[in-house]
Amino acid sequence: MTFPTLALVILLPVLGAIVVGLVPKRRPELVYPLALTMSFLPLAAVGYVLWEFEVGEPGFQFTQQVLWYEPWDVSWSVGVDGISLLLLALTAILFPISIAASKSITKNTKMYMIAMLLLETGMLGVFIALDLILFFVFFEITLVPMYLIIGMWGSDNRIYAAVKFFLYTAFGSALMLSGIIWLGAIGGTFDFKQLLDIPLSSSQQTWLFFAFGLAFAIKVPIFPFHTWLPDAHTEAPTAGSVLLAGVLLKLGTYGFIRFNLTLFPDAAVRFAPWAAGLAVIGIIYGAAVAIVQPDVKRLVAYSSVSHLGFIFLGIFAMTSQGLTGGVIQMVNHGLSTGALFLLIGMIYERRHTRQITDYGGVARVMPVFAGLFLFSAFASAGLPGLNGFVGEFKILLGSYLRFPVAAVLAASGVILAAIYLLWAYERIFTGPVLHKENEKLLDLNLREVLILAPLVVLILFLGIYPKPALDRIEPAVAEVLERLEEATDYSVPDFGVPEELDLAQAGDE
Amino acid sequence: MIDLIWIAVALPLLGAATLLLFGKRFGEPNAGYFATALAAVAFLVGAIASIDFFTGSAHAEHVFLFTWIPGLAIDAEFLWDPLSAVMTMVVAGVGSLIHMYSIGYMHGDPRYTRFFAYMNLFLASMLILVLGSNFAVLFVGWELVGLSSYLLISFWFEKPSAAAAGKKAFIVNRIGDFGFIIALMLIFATFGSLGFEQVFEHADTLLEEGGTTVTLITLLLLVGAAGKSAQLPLHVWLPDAMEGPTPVSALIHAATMVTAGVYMVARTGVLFDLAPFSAGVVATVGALTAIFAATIAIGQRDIKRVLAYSTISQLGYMFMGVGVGAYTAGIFHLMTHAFFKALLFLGAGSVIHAMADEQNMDKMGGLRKVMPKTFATMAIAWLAISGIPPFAGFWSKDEILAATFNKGGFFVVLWVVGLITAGLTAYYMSRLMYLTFWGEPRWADGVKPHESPSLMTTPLIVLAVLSAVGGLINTPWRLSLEHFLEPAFEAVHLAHAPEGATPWILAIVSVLAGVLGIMYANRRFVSGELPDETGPMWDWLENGYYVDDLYGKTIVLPGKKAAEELAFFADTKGLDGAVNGVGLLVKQMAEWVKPLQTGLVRNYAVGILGGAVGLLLFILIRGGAL
Amino acid sequence: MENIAFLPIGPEIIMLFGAVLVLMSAVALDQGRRDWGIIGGISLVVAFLLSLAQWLRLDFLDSTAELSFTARGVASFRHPMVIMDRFSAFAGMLIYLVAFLALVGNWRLVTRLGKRGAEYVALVLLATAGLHMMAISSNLILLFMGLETASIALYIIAGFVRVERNSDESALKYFLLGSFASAIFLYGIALVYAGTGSISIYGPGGIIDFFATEPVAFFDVGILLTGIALMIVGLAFKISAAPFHQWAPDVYQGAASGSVALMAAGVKVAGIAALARVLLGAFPSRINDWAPLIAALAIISITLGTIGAIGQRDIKRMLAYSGVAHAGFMLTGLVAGIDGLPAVWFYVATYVLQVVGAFTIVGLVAGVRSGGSALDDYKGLWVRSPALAGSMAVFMLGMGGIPMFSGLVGKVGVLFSAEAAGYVWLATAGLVAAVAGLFFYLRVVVLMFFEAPVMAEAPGTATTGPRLRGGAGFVVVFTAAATVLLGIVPWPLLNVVRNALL
Amino acid sequence: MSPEFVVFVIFAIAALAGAITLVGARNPVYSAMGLLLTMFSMAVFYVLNDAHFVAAVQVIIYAGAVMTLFLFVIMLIGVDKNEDREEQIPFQRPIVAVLSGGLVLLIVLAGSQAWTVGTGGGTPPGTIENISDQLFGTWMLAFQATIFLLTIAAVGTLALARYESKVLGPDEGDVDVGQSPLRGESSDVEVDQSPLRGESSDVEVDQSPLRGESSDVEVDQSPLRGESTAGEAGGRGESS
Amino acid sequence: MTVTVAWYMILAAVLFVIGGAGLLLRRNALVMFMSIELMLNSVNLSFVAAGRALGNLDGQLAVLFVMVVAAAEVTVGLAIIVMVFRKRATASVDELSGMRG
Repeated sequence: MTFPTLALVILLPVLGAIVVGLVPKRRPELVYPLALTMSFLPLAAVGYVLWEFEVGEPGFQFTQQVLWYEPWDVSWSVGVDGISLLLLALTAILFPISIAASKSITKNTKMYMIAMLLLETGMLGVFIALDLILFFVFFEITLVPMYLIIGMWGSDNRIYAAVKFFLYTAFGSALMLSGIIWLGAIGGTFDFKQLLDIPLSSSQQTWLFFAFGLAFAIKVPIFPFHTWLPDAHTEAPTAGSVLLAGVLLKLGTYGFIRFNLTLFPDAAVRFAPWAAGLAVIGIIYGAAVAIVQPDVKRLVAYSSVSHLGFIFLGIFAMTSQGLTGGVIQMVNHGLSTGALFLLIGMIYERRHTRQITDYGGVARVMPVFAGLFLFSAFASAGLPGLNGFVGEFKILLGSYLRFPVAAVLAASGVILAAIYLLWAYERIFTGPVLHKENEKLLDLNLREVLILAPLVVLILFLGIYPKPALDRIEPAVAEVLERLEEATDYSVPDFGVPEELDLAQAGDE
Repeated sequence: MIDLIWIAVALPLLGAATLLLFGKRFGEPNAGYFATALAAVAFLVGAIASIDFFTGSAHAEHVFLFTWIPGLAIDAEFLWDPLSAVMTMVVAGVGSLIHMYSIGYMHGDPRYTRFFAYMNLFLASMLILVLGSNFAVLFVGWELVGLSSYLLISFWFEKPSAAAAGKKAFIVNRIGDFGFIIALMLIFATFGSLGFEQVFEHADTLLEEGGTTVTLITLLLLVGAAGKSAQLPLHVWLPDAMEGPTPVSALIHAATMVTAGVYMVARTGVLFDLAPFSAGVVATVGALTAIFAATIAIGQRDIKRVLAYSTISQLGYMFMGVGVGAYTAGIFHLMTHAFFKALLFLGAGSVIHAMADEQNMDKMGGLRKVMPKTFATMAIAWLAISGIPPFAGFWSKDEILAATFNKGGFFVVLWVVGLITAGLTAYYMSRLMYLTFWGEPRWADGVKPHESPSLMTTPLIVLAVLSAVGGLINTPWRLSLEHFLEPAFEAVHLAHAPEGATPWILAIVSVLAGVLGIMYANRRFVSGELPDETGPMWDWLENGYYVDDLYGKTIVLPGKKAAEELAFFADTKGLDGAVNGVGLLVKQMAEWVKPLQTGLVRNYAVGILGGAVGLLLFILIRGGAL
Repeated sequence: MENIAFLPIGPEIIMLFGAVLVLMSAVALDQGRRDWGIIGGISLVVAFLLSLAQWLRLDFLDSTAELSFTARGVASFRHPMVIMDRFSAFAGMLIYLVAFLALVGNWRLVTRLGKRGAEYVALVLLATAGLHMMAISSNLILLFMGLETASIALYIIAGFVRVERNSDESALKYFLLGSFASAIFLYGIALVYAGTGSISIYGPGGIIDFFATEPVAFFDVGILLTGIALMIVGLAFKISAAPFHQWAPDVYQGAASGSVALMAAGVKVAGIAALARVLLGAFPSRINDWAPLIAALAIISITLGTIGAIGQRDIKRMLAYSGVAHAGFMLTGLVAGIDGLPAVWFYVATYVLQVVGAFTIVGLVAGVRSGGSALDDYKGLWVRSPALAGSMAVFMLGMGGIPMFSGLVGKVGVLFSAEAAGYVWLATAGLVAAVAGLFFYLRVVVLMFFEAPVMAEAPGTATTGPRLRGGAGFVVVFTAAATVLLGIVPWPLLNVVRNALL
Repeated sequence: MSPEFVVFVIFAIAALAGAITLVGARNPVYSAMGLLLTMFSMAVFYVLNDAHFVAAVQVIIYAGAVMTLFLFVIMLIGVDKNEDREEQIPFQRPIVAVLSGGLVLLIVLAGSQAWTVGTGGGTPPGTIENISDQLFGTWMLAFQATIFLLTIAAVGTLALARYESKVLGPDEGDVDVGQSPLRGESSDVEVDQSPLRGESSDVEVDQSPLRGESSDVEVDQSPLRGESTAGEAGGRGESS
Repeated sequence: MTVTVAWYMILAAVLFVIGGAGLLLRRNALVMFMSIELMLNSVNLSFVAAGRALGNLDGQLAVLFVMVVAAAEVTVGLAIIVMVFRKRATASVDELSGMRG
């Protein structure tokens, strides 16, 4: 047996949680640095995985399978491919940042940090699980720490938000669990790779597609299921918002790619137009609603709905470009929205209000803050040169090949994104300083800048040189598409170009 | 050398980053010198790299940097051909001058270094735009200049109007980009690539001439170009953009960025060639914009707004030029316009600077003697823009008009429009000059105008020289520019000026229009008295035909209202209400169930007995025992 | 004597002796001494060990065939009375474990009862013996006697703390309804006897024999089905499955908090064991008749239990309703027949541990003797007593079916069985209801963790809540640890229950 | 018209009459009498079915002992008077009528084809010999199991009905029940520990992880202690 | 006309249901309890009758044990009723509805 690297990856946060838990009560000042240190361990492990990952190899790497319970054929089955690799890395990076940004948590710090580290385990686990039950366990376990984080350290309306978040997403998961069990009962195994070979009838695929799809759709969230998100994002403490937007939402989109497209290809192809329709509605709706939000955190939350709509569109375009764009956009959204939430958290710590009208002219007193906010906002709005563009561009170009109308409508999202972000920026940062309280706001200190620095660097890096990331995604995406082609009458959309001119295909080589 | 053209981009980029991160270390004048030096070096790099084109010994070359987006076959790659060479030199050259000018102009600004960082960023972005070898890189530059424009317009963000103007510029630009992106999607879907070379090479095989696809692509590109170049109906942002510092207006909103649309149409000439309808639309839009903006410029009181509408109007000329296929003429006018409009703006800036930030021409007058250098240089630009030979504007404008006339048919109408516009242009520019420099001083109290320092006047002089003689590079007798650009337009059917006597007649007519305009202005303003310019018509003109209000009332307000309805009714009440409603329903069900638990033993016993009867009934019926 | 194997009934013998010893020592010892408590505890431990010995002994027998108290080699004995198989051994272990935990966890109840504590302990021992009898009986009448033994003892326990306001109401309700249900159950036995000619499940001439030798269509099935249905009614009452559940909230609320654990947990184990013994042991061939019935009961239980729990303000009532829902889940596993049994066992085992732990905490927070436990008492428990609140959260989340707690594994198990048996609708509906159920489990968590504690008049007292120590501490920690451990590594127990078949 | 038929009809009517009396009589004493009548009729039926021993037991135990007990309690608690018969629970009677009718109907329909799988005949009469053969053979274990019931009955009756002026044990301080159970309970915690600790060593061992918790709480409770140690440390620093 | 097992069974069923109805209709705990006794008696009749038809003694043995159970139940049940009466001076179950909802 090879060294269980991935098991180590998800056990390290648990170890961290234990270590933090052992901090004696009379030394509370140790909790923060210790938790921060501990959160670097999984990052190091994920770094090792990144380093050792064979680029260009299709299929899963670092696989490991240990049979757990023979009658159900449940096993500890893990592995990473290009899709999960990047999300793994995103998660591992966002956690130290989030923990570092949690300095202002003074109540029950220890429990908070433990919850954070356990949350990390769950989130990392989702991306490596190759057994459906295992996946479900990780998928669902993330709810508990997040629930605690929102409910205990959130702002005024936190209980409502926490309960809503928990119940809403758990509702989706319940249907998925039923679907998983049914699938396991049909296939006689819960192992993902074996289930790929189980033929499912059309109606079975439909039901299972919806059972899984609803869970993921709520998690993403897709348009009509999004209402938990603004509440949860808004009420959560900064780190909670960062992780919600950065990672948690990606569990849904990841699930769509990993399971809905591959396990139920027939249904996926059949319902793809509907999914694209919902995605487009989500893009425009989320952006339109974001424009008029009076609460800046809510605004960013709704912008997530819009952005996730892009990702969703890319996924269900089922083209190489769209799917790749979707995956890279998951990472991008995590970085840019994460940065935005961090920034909002930083000013919230100073002013304890998120209402846009309570600000105005902040750029004069906090120039560094304003600059970083604008940077993140533009990254979020898909400015070329920053990361958001790469994904959005790929998604649009890729989805146009399959759903031209949807892609055209989705492109209007770029206008709306500029409107809500710049308008918010205008109202918060520009003009004269309207409120006395804002006169004396301190600009970001070194710690805060350092927290944001890795995000800024990554935003720039992925915007300018996304090739390393894309090179890792593409073989995995190609495999998904191959499976779709095999299982259905789906085919790669015709470019209308002669074979020898098919440059996009040639460019993949 | 050509392989190193990326240095021209990298230097200002580096400058921007350095100034942003370590600007404070530089201090006030040094940051300006640093940035100016970088811009100048970029210009030098571009100039040296284009030497081979002058000798005609070089071909277009691709400079591959790195693979940017695999899967879309998009590389970070530059294309060095005569067109990009011209653009690079214009951009970097004018840019360097304006950088230099700004050293003085921005003196004492608290965010001095930041200004130069943004300027350098703009320069780099613009160079990326003109150097890109594919649509994606072009789009990168396209968006980045938008960003720089945004940053610079709202540079004095404490002024709410400045902040709003920046936002407006970016958003309106984004509306154009929307069209651009869709065009890119279409191009990618058609060609499987976004590279200029691949697209243009296969355009005639993959696209049918005048077909829907190519027409659609080009029209969408036009939307993008209209956004960037402030053409109808997306022109509204440019007048507001005057909220930015004047060097910004000169560089971005006169000389370079706004011409990106023209550049783009010229660059994609192959496609427009295949879509005559779109080309016609481009020309029409250009002509309409030209006359539309020119009429508005007549009624403006703010010196910079006059110039802004003038810019829009001149951009209309360029569109007309590229629309009729006179790409060289378009680029030529782009170039001369860059010289004289930058000069006009810088001169206006000098005036504003001298007048203690007064921009209203009603409060000026009589500056001729106080600011001789400014007056002299601006006068050259005035003549240039009015189309008086031999100044630069005459040559380029005339070429466009001639090419339009030569196209015949419907385009003759456009020529007439262009001609009228030429007259109007001469009139409103003269009006500007008379109001500012002639007559009695109408200065506000305490204003003591003075000539600007030499750091500011030097660029004026350089530009004045260029405005005066710049037109000579492409005269009917010596078509240097056209030949220079020829390799870039190999695949395009270039429109040419007519042969024989016609061009002479056309030139005379257009000069006449200019002279008429100047003469009428002379009659109206030479007395030094302000003519009465009130009344509804003037209101309409001064407010730009109330287009902003129209947009506000028909798009912005209803849009906002709709968004509010969506957010606070559909979302909160509808969707979220449904979700909460389910929760409430469950809770309500609990309340409904509660009374069943009466606490009475006999009721519970009923439950047991009832359950038993129910189960019995169920099992017996299912078991077939009944 | 050589024909008599004592091992199968060993636990009962121990229980009886234990009860008698407790009573006698209570008389003999001085007032105030409670050494008989040790006797009670040791008896339960020994009984547990004997059940374990049964399990281990079965490994050495030639077959898993019944090893019964009277049947081997004695021709004149027509039916075996009890049967020793892994099923009964596992049930025994579980029942004695639960009883032990329930007793130790609420030891304060015993001490507070003073001299009557001995009677209480004796009754607990006897009730436990009755519960175990339900699991080991091969004879339906003996099963009935076991059920009555347990029930009658529990009626008394429900009313044991007479001064409490509602305890008499609790006892009387339990008694009347329980007797009613027992009568129905007994009628079911009578009809099954009439329908199969046998009153014993195993052995020559037993019910299994009847189905094996006679063609099933030989007689009209009506009376047999009626019998089965009525027996189901009786046992469904015991495990408080809807619509036979209405006693549970009232009885739990009125009974002393310290005594509810046994009522809620022990009876569920025994009830499910008896139900499995009857349905899977005696009527496996009639599964198509009774499985839909069980499925219907399951879905009604899950729905009504969940909805009922949502509206509660008293945690004991809430747990009672949640117990109804959990009974529904156990029944869900049962519809799959013998294939579902391991899952049901796992579910039962993990659930009862959670429930014992939860009620122990209820005893700590509300007082072991009290006849009520308002949810508001849990406000800010996290601040007052982190360990207690943490453990309670474990139980709540475990019951709610959150991963990493044993409840989810149990749910997956029973639903897997049900879906494999074709009851996809049942599993899906159950899961949706389970989410609604999360609502009230979460509410406890919300109260404990997110709400500020209710300040008492004296400022100092608000910060000190009930502490986890002593027997209650042991029980809570043990059950919480089991809940978490079995949630993370459920495989050992799963492998055990795989063998705990009939 | 066999004799059995005649007897059956007569006693069936008697049994039903007794049952109806039980349910319908306003006075509990009459109800008890009705039940008594039914029980005697049952004994007759047992005889008709060759269950002689059972019949005897029925008369002796049921009709004799149990019913006496019932009557005794009726008298004891003084409910031997007519009751108000008005039904308070809405729809109770129609519901009961429907359910009862339905249940009878279902059982009768279910059994209409065959009530048993046996064919009758060859029954060993339920004499004492036959019964005892069975009782102490096959059924011996069940017989022994009755000891549980009887013990419970004895203990339970004692526990429930014993009259005490002070119900709770001597160490119980509080009898105020309703007011604040929480505070009352927690104050008892200290008192109750000792017996438990002696109870079993397992418990003692497992307590240890908890002890850490409780000591933590104590530390938390007194911030002063932390301060004082800090002060000491500071003092030491100064002195050195 | 011979009396078959069916007669007894039907009679038992009717008595059982009457007993059940009594439980549901009467609110005197004692009478309710007597109704339960009636139900148990009717079950006993079923056992005996079925036993005769089946030709074995198991039914009768069952009856014996049911009697023991019933006796124990009576003892405890009456004790509970007495306890309730002592506390509330009533035996009406309708008045015992303090816990509900």
